[in-house]
Amino acid sequence: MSDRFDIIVVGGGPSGARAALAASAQGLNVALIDEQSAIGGQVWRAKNASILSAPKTHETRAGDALRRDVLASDITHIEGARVWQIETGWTLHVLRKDVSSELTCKSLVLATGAREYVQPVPGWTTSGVLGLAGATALFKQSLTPPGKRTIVSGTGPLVFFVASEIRRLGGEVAAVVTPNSRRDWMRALPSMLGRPALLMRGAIWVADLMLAGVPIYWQRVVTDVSGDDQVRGVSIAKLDQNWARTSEDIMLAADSLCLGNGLIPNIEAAHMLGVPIRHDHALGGWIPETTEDGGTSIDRLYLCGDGTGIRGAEAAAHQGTLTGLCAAADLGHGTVNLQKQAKAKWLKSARFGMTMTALSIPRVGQAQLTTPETIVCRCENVTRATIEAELNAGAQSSNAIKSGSRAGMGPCGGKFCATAIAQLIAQQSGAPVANIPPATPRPPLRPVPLSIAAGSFDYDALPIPKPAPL
Amino acid sequence: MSDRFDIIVVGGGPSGARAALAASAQGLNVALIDEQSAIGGQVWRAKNASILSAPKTHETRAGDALRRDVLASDITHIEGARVWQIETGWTLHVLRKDVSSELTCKSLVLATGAREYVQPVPGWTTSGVLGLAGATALFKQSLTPPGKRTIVSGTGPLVFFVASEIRRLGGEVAAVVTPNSRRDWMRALPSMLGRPALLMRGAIWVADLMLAGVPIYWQRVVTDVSGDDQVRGVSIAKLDQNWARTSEDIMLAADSLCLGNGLIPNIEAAHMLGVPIRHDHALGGWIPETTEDGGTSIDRLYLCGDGTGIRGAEAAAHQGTLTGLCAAADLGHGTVNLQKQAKAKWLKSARFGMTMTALSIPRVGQAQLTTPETIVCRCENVTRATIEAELNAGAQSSNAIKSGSRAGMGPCGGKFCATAIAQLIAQQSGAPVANIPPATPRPPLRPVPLSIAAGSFDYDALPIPKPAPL
Amino acid sequence: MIRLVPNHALKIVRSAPVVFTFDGQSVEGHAGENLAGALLRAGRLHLRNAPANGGPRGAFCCMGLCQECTVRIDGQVVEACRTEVTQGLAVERAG
Amino acid sequence: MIRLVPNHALKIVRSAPVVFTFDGQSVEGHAGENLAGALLRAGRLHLRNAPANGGPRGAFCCMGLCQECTVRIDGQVVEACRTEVTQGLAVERAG
Repeated sequence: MSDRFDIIVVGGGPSGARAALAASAQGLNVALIDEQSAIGGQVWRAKNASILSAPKTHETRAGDALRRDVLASDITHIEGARVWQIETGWTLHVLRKDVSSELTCKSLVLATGAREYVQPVPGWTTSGVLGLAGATALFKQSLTPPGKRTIVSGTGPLVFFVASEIRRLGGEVAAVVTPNSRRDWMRALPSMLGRPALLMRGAIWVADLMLAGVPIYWQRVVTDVSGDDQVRGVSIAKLDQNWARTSEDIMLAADSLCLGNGLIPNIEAAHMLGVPIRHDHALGGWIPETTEDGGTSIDRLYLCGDGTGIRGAEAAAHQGTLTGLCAAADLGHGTVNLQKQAKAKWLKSARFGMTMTALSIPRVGQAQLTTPETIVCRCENVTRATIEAELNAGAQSSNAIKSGSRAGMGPCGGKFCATAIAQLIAQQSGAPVANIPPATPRPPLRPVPLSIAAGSFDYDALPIPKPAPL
Repeated sequence: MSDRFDIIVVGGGPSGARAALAASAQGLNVALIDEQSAIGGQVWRAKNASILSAPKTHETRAGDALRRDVLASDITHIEGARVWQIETGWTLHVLRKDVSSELTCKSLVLATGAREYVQPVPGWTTSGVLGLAGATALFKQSLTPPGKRTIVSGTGPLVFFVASEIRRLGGEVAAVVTPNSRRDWMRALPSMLGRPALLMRGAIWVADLMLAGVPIYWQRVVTDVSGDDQVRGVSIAKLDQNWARTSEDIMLAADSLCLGNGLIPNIEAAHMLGVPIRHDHALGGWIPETTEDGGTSIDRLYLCGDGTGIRGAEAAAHQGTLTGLCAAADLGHGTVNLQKQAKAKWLKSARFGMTMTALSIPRVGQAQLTTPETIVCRCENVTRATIEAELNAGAQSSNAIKSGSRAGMGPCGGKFCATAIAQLIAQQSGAPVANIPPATPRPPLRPVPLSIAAGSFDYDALPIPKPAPL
Repeated sequence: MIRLVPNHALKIVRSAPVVFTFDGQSVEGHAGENLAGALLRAGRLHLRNAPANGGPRGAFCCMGLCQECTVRIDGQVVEACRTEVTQGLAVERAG
Repeated sequence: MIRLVPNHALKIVRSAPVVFTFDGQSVEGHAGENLAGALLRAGRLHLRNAPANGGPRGAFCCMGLCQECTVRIDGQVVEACRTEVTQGLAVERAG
């Protein structure tokens, strides 16, 4: 086997896997590189090896189907591998088991998915505070609830899914806290009626919580987390329609907190490669410019999935198929008919996904939850006051803040503070956040050990495709 | 086409239709006679022709699948036809569109299903009181709720299904009243865990009612219905564990009432043909004696479905397949393997069905709800006092009561008073109801117009089988 | 509020209306439906008078067994739950 | 009470237990699971000390991005959410 492929897809979630499958089915030699040990991405993350058996859920079934399809295909699935540098042309530097290797391809598809925005509030760095999407990753791989008695707080449907999963895994939900009002949901309802099965799943999550007597605090927000080396209490307050606080805090006891404010696209790799980016609240913030079928302004670079805007897993899968077909067609393989089908399915499911994304669009009051003493950059422990001092000293961009305060310079690469820092700049300058692009990403895209061995891929160590079904 | 068949199946519910399909698949010439215009029985009753389109439900899907299978088969489906007399051998007298014809067959399968027991209480004859199972027949064919504001009362899961259907069809449920306690349901739970999908459906019915604020009166019973020419109010009272009243009545306002106390097998045809009957509370009362695969003490007479004991639709379907295969095998067609499979499926689903049936087994207090002035025989308007006068005069059997008081002699053929009359005899004599068999049924099995024309079947008027799918 | 059971009432499409009479009064039904359903929806529940005391009776078993919903058409007694509505049908209370 | 979401906790079958140490104390995990999950279940949430104020930190993003759950093994800093538990593994608090 060679290290040269027709197409390399980065990211093994629903979008990347479907892109790889579509291109592979057109007869191309495709590699699929993924950080995890199994296909599925964050949304359909596989259970880890410690789980010998467990009841199946909607997510396990969807993930199993995708894993089965990849295993039955001719795709070279390179698992547990991190792409830390990409050279145009394309050469990818891939870290796997402490060895870095180079892989090349004619066309590159990035399906880098999404991460989570968590609004900084006092105490959000306390041990026992998990990201809301992070909690689902934990559940899916470890089937472990985050604590004995958990408060679940966040926007959109995810907050109810997480609360429901905690109950399924035997944990107790102390309360659900959501900035969304019942009216927000009523407004979303018409767009949801076309997907009755998904609507029903959500209704069951909420109804189960209500029947269990779990308080649901609508239009409320977490304002403070207390506890020394672990969460002990969580303060919440009422919000107005702009998500500005309108009431005194009340405190709820809990040993853990899942906290999230919507997903944001992982655009660093595309951004670094020179794809223009633009800001769109309705798609989760900064997104790379793409055509509908995943093409970019850069030759033979394609993007798909939530990394191009948050539209949900189902849309991501259809978009992946479309982009994989398009990439294959550009290499001289494939037909237009399949692309048309995939595009129609994508647009339909994207409508639903964007209705859900809309529930998490930040409103002006949200940024006010951070106090001067609140840590904004977790890696480097930089407070809002320190960042504001830089702003007062003249810094006017994310890049300037980074070099001045070290905020965004830590090992996470600014992934968890960039949005909050942009908010602070916007507040100070009066400019909209759409005018404050994130700092230009630099390699490595992922943390790399100080001394890494250079090597070449040991394909014998990769799982050998077996005939489906598993 | 001839009027002679290898096998005639009477009853187009899940059991009869599956029996016909199984026998037909073995190459036999099978007729399926059913009262309704479409296959499905009471449980999967088809919508009538006035419904041009409506959202699909679990029941419509199950019924459509069965209808499609019958249509794609070689079965002669004789719809809208009532069997009013059967001569051993077998000759069936069948009434269809005011013409009575004779059909003959080598083997006869009766799949006559179930009707409902409604415990007589003061006012139960008021217009606007529907049987609980009757209400489902109404819903399924007409998609019409029984009124504007309905009280739903009864035992087992049916009471929650009916309440849920009323809400689905846009009606209001004033209250649910069930003699079962929460503890009854907790006891049933272990047997239900093996059928998570059915358990979930039931949980959703109850949860929806709770979330809608519909009061659920557990361990309570309807004691009186008031209203002149229509239901205006319904009195209910608390029960003890033996279903004896323990509290004063409270009155609830409503314009309609669905009332039922469990299903009872329709055994009249089998009983009339000489099949021995026995009493089994766990199967809904009086049942004909059959072997597990549907055979009887009478040569080439087979029975299957709820008419042999209340085990629910799914069990009835498997039992139908088993009986159809057995009847075919006795005519020299078929194999043992298929029978084994069907028997295993039947026994599994029968366990679940019998757990549900157990929730409706009458308890000693139930019969006390009838007052001396309460009408027991609806057709002939005979009160309990009149029947008791007959008992005091020496009548000791259902037959004696019938000839003395006319109770059970009306056009319904005693179908809706036989159980209550047996209770009164049991109470008077101190004997268990198992010692008081129903009056021997006489032809006609169904009401026949005074002057009926004798004719022969016009097969051209029957629907012509088309290839599936519909 | 959370409804786990959807309201399907507005999603049901019925056939063209037909008008029949019950005891001389006009009632609207839909072509192809049965009399019991049409009369119930029109709030006409009292379909016959019982023997002896003449008590009001209406649809009860809805399965063609109990004979409580019988009405009179062209002098013949028929079950309303098993009779189809047609334009101009003249239905009389029975019993 | 009516539970629409079943409790699956008792239906999960995990692999054989393995024992590792965290800051010298024994912790039980299951072969094949990641450190973050095993430590969380053992109630050990404080995995590293932040720079500057030494504040206690623990697993946060659970996706291998935020670097909050880093611990020290054989002198190397690794993400607890991406490291597999093995028998006898010696894990130290980082930072």
